[in-house]
Amino acid sequence: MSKWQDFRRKHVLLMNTLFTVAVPLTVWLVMELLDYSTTGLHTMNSMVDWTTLMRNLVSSFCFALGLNCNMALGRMDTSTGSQMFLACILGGNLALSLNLGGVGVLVFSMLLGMVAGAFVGFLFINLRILPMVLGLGISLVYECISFSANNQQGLNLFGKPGVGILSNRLFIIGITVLIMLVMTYLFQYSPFGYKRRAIQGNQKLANDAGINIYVNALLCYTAAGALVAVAGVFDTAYKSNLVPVLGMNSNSTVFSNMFPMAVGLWLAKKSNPVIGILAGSLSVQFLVLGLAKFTNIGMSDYMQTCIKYSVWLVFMIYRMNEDKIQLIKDKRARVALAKATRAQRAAVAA
Amino acid sequence: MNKILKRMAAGILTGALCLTAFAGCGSTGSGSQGGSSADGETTGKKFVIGVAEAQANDEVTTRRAYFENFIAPTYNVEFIFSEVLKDDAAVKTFIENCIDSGADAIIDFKSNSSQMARLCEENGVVYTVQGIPDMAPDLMEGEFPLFSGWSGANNDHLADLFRNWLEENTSADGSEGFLVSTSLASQGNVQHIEVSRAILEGLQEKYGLTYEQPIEDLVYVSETTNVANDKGLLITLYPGSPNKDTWLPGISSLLQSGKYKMFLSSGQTYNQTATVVNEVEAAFGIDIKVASIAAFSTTLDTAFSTLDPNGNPSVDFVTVKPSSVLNASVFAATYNALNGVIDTACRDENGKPANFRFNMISISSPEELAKTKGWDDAEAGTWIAGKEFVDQMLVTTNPDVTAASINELMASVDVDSIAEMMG
Amino acid sequence: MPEKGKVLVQVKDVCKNFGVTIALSHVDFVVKTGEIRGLIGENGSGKSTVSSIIAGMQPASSGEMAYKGKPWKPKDVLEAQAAGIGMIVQEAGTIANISVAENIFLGSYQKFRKGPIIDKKAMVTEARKALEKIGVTHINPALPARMYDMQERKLIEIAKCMYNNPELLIVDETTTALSQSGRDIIYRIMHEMADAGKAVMIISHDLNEMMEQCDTLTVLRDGVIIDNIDKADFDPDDIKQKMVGREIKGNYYRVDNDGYSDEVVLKADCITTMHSLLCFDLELHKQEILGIGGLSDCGMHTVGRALYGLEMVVDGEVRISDRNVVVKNAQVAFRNGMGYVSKNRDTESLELNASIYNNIASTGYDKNSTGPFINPFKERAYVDKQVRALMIKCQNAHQPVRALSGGNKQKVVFGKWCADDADILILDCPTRGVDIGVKAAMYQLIYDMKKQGKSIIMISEELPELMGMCDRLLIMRDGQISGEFFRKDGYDDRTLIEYMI
Amino acid sequence: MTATSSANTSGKELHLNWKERVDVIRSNRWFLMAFPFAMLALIILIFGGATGGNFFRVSVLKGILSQAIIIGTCATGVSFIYSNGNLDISIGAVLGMGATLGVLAYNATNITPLLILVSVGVSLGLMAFNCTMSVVCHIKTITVAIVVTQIYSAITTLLIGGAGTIDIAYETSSMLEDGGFRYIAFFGYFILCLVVYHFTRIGRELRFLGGNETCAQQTGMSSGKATYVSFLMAGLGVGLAAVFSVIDVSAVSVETGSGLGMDVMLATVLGGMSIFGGSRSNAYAGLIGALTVAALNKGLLMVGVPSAFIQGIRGVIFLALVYMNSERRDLLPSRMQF
Repeated sequence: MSKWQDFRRKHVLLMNTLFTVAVPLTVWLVMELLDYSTTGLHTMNSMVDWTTLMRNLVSSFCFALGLNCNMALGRMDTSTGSQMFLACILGGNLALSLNLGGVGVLVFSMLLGMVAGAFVGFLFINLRILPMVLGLGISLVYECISFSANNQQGLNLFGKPGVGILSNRLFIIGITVLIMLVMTYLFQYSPFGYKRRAIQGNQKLANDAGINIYVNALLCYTAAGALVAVAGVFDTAYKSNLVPVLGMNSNSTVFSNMFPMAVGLWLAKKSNPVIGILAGSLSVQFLVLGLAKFTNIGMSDYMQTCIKYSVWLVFMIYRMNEDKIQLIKDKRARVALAKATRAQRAAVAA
Repeated sequence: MNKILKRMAAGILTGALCLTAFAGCGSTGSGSQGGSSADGETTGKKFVIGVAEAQANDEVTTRRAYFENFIAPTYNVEFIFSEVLKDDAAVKTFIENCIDSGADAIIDFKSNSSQMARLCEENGVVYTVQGIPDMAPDLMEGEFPLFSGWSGANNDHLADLFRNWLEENTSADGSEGFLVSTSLASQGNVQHIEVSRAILEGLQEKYGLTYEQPIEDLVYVSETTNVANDKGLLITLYPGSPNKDTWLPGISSLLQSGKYKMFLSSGQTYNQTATVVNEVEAAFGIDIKVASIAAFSTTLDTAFSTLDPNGNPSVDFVTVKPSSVLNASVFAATYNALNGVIDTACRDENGKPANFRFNMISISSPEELAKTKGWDDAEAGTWIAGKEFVDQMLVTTNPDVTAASINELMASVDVDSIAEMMG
Repeated sequence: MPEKGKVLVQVKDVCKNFGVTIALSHVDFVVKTGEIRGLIGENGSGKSTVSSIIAGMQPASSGEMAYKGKPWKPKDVLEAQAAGIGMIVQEAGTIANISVAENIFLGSYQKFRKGPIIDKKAMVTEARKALEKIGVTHINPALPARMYDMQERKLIEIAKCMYNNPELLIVDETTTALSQSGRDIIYRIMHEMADAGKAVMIISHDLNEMMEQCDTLTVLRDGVIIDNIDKADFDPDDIKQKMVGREIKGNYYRVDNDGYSDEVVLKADCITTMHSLLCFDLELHKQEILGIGGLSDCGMHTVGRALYGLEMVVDGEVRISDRNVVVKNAQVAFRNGMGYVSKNRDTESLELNASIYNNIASTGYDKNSTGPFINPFKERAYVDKQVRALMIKCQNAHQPVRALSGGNKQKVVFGKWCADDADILILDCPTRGVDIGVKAAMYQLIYDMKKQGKSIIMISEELPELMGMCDRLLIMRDGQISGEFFRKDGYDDRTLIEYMI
Repeated sequence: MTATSSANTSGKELHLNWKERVDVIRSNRWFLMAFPFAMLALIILIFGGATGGNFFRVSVLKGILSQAIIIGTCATGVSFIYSNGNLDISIGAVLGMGATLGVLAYNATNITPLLILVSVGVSLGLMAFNCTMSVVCHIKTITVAIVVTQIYSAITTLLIGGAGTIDIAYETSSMLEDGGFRYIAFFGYFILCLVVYHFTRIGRELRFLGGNETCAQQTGMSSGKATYVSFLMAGLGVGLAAVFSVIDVSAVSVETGSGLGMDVMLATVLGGMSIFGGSRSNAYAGLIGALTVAALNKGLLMVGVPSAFIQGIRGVIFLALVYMNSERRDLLPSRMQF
């Protein structure tokens, strides 16, 4: 036991890496066992699954990361989903009309995402309405705009020249790595990241120390907009088209991507938020793909939804109570000590 | 100081947003009204018709263009379009609001219910529905003098289209495996129910199958189901909402079993599934034939012009709704009822509310698609159901019109007749 | 040779108002090199406001300032820091989730920029130097600040402030959070600076401390400078009078020696908490003011919380004797006639956004009910009585509490418990951050409660008030009672301090 | 204070500039209470003018009330939850499931009270489950809501199965409707909420807990108990709303209640309630907000605004009203939600 603890102390990095890798690996293993035993299929059945996994991974990774930009600072931006729609539909179609291909779609969507995000940020720092409430209003407006744009057709990527690259595995890996590098830099090593962390701790102190919290918030929103736009493009590449929604339905994208974010932030305690969220997204994607295999034995997508969200619930129960176990242990030790002291005193008194 | 400036900027900005929004709607609103009064050829009361929409897709966009740009000015009526109505309660709210705005009739693309008919009845408003009578027995049996009937696709014909195509494109023994996406049929989506049923009937006729369960029950299944049949053919029903993030992985997972070479969809999903189908084809080296519902659009053009890894178009067969014909028929039913001939023009021979059926068009090759160029083109304003066609359906221009004559007219619509009409 | 006595900062006719409230009204004063100037005054007198204006935290509404002979109008803290004005603030000034080094260089990360990234190593090295400069070596600047306690974090702030070699150091009520060793560090730094021909401004409520450490005292009252006093003329009674605006007698504590009854009302029987306390015993008698004193981390605050059921008692029990109930949580305590005033007034004792009315009414929902419903008339009388009795300064009872001054806030806290008419009151630092005038009123109130037959536990870090008020005084050290003293025997502060450390 | 008046104050300090005057007015407690009412009245006036008086017709105003009932009932209930700083957006799914089981129970037995009892009972049960997750398992209510929304609506879909809707006999729904059940139940519930909220111990406690939980606990209030009460009060409202929605269209469908959580949040905020509760909360904000939304929807349609724009305009008006009615913070507002 002590040897093991000693080893753990010595190889912190190794242990942290193992922890980070272990979670998605465990999810995969569990799904693989379940899938193979019930349907005879593997979770990763063919190259198609790998492509799907990677595309969905980069999509959910970017979206969760985008959410985290603001969420970590106590700003739950309910409009990120509508920013995604706006950015992809306006930017993507602009790129397509200029015949810029997949890369163009990606770049233009990102740019539009930054504009969309920055506008929300601008309103936020000026109106100072609670982010969640602001998000509600913004999503109404953004949804309306993205719906009316492009003749209500949304963004259609299937069969468009040059968009095949968005399904190219190497390209996807490249983009994922690039985003990881950029975001790690932004979050962890850049002046922006340092300031952001300070604001995350205490915005008043940060403000008093001369950090411009307003510019920082604006940048956070801008980065979030860019990230969800990337997420939207890859999602569209998978689903072929992005159909505009109304009635605050874009919120559901936000909510469903909170799962990878929650897992990611939990994993992040042993690494950093970027790697954590990647591992978190990977875990969730394994779960979704694994569940999809049950379609073969007649499980409806409602059932799959049920299971996916139940897993989320169980995870949250664990996450919010993991420290309780230690607490109970400590408490037991303390009670024992108290009993001993009491006995000792009684002995002395006697 | 700086703060005040920022605050002012914020205020101005919000104001500007507000103004833009209002200006936007103002111009569009007045534009359509101005157009209608200028072009109105008939005198008398200008009817106001509320249109309750369930979705916001290109069919709805086309319909709005058809009604607003063509019907409204030509026949001196005015339309109020709904937002996307989530459920029946929303439809009810919309109808009430229309009545308060002075609407004379409601065309309902969302619900198909006696409740709405009753509401319209109480307020003296004509009620027209897109859908099938079987779904609403109350409406059929009840006393609704102002209910002008149902319009929708002719399912027998649709089944024929599928059957014919299946006849030609499937093997004799049916060994290729059929994956049928019933989409939202399990949640009551009328179109998805109709098409799913047509597909199952088509397969039944082609192979002379006996299903162990009645087709009526099968289309409503809410989980992936292998249809048990006497010939042991692999027919799998896959229900679910394409908007759910578990839907597409499910399709992908099924296709990856390699057992399906025929993918038939009751919804407009050929576009959404294209990437998945392509990737499975490439990875497994098989050719999956795709049949789906579609509407005239650039998406459809792309689908037929994009080749899959086997050199075929990425979609093999689509049935297209000549949407202006549907729109013309709901309008005609409503308009005739408003003009007081509901008993002749909107009732069948038994005196029951009429059931107007139009025929879908099938397209199975880029060549056939090319023929349909310019049909129901909202931008060009070239409609299949043009003035001449609609005139034949209205009592004001054709006093002898009956439900039967309208149905006859619509039954005559096929690719060739349209081509002739469109010149 | 450093030059002393030169004017370093001049404040001329400075006004500051927050909306309708006037915080500073035409303030003039100078800070000279080589001096330690104390700012003293009641809460809300404008001490912190004027110093934060000098340090660039907020702009003045009108008036001028000069620094080193040039006009001084800092736009933010960074500018002030760069120009050599550093300030250690009253509230916690470190951010828990970032490293000590980042805290020290908060807002000035730019200087560690190496290309596009921030050089963490260089920052940590510099931070270590900064800490060493003030003689602190046990803090690792690479670790997150949350690993350190209040006192160590205050030292981090001092290091941060001193790193820039300020010409003027402003210490705003920092010493209350520090133990003696921490105070010694800060006093040393202050005197070193003064000796080196720089200047120090210190703000504190502790009159003794101020008189000991400062060369000059500036007394403020209601945003107006009342007087500047040189060390030679320091006279505590005179200063107090100037602060409050009326005469305060040398002794505002109780003078009687009435005893208390033998009846035990509250008994802690061998209680153990997760931290601090192990098999702790305590008995509170009827009509007794029981004082608990000690260093801030001796466990006395935990005792207060544990007695009221706020701290989990893992072994042993707290029992209210006459009702024979075991206090398991705060609800039980409240329902059985106990009351608790926390030392963290703003975060624990008040709902800042709610009105005075709602805060006071919060203890009386049951008492003011008729059947299941709250009777608005009864409730109104309940609140009005306290607002009047305590002379809470407010426009009306519906004013949010957050707009009140510290003393008035504390009056509201007392008001809600007076109204509640609790039999047992636990007061944790009841006069912390309260000016002398209100303090006197609080003491009177506590004494009145005793006379009404209530039992009071008074926990405080200030020995004089404990000695002045308590019938019995317990001194704690390391979670244990290290000494017990009685009013009737007389207290001797030297002995008390011996038992504390 | 004597010192203040004795200090020589210049004219500038005695007279406030316009911005400060606005702030004084805005910080008046009556302003905050009156603002949502004033805005509702203003909206009705504007639309009345724009429609040439048509908007003032009794039938129109009655229609607004009738359309606001479902959201209004839910919002009134949910304001209890918001009051002590919790958020729940799962009420749409709860309503759907309550209505479904109610209809199933009714159709199986043909006993009308059973429809109401089961709907309300199921809603109470589900809300209690949400609450347990948050009180016992310490998960933030918003997270619980996001998760259970999906689970509940998936279960509802599976329960309904078949054609996606289940009808109930029109006679039953019209009997309830004509018997005035809707209005009686709604106003009964609304008054109950007002009384509980403003005139009982638990209502006061809720608001106090929302403002400062630590302080409230030290004043003998139990956060867990209050949270349960708030969720159960909301559950009661949602259950009634479920019945309303069933008798509204004589059916329950898989779409019943979808997106309601967000609509309710929108209405509550529009009614002048702080989403994070505390001292500014009240029980009538939900109803006022729901009426405002209903009036806006009807008015925009009657004025002839194209449907595609209605949503965007609603968003802009929403933001503008919330901006005017909220206190401006010195720094950026934030709150840990996850």
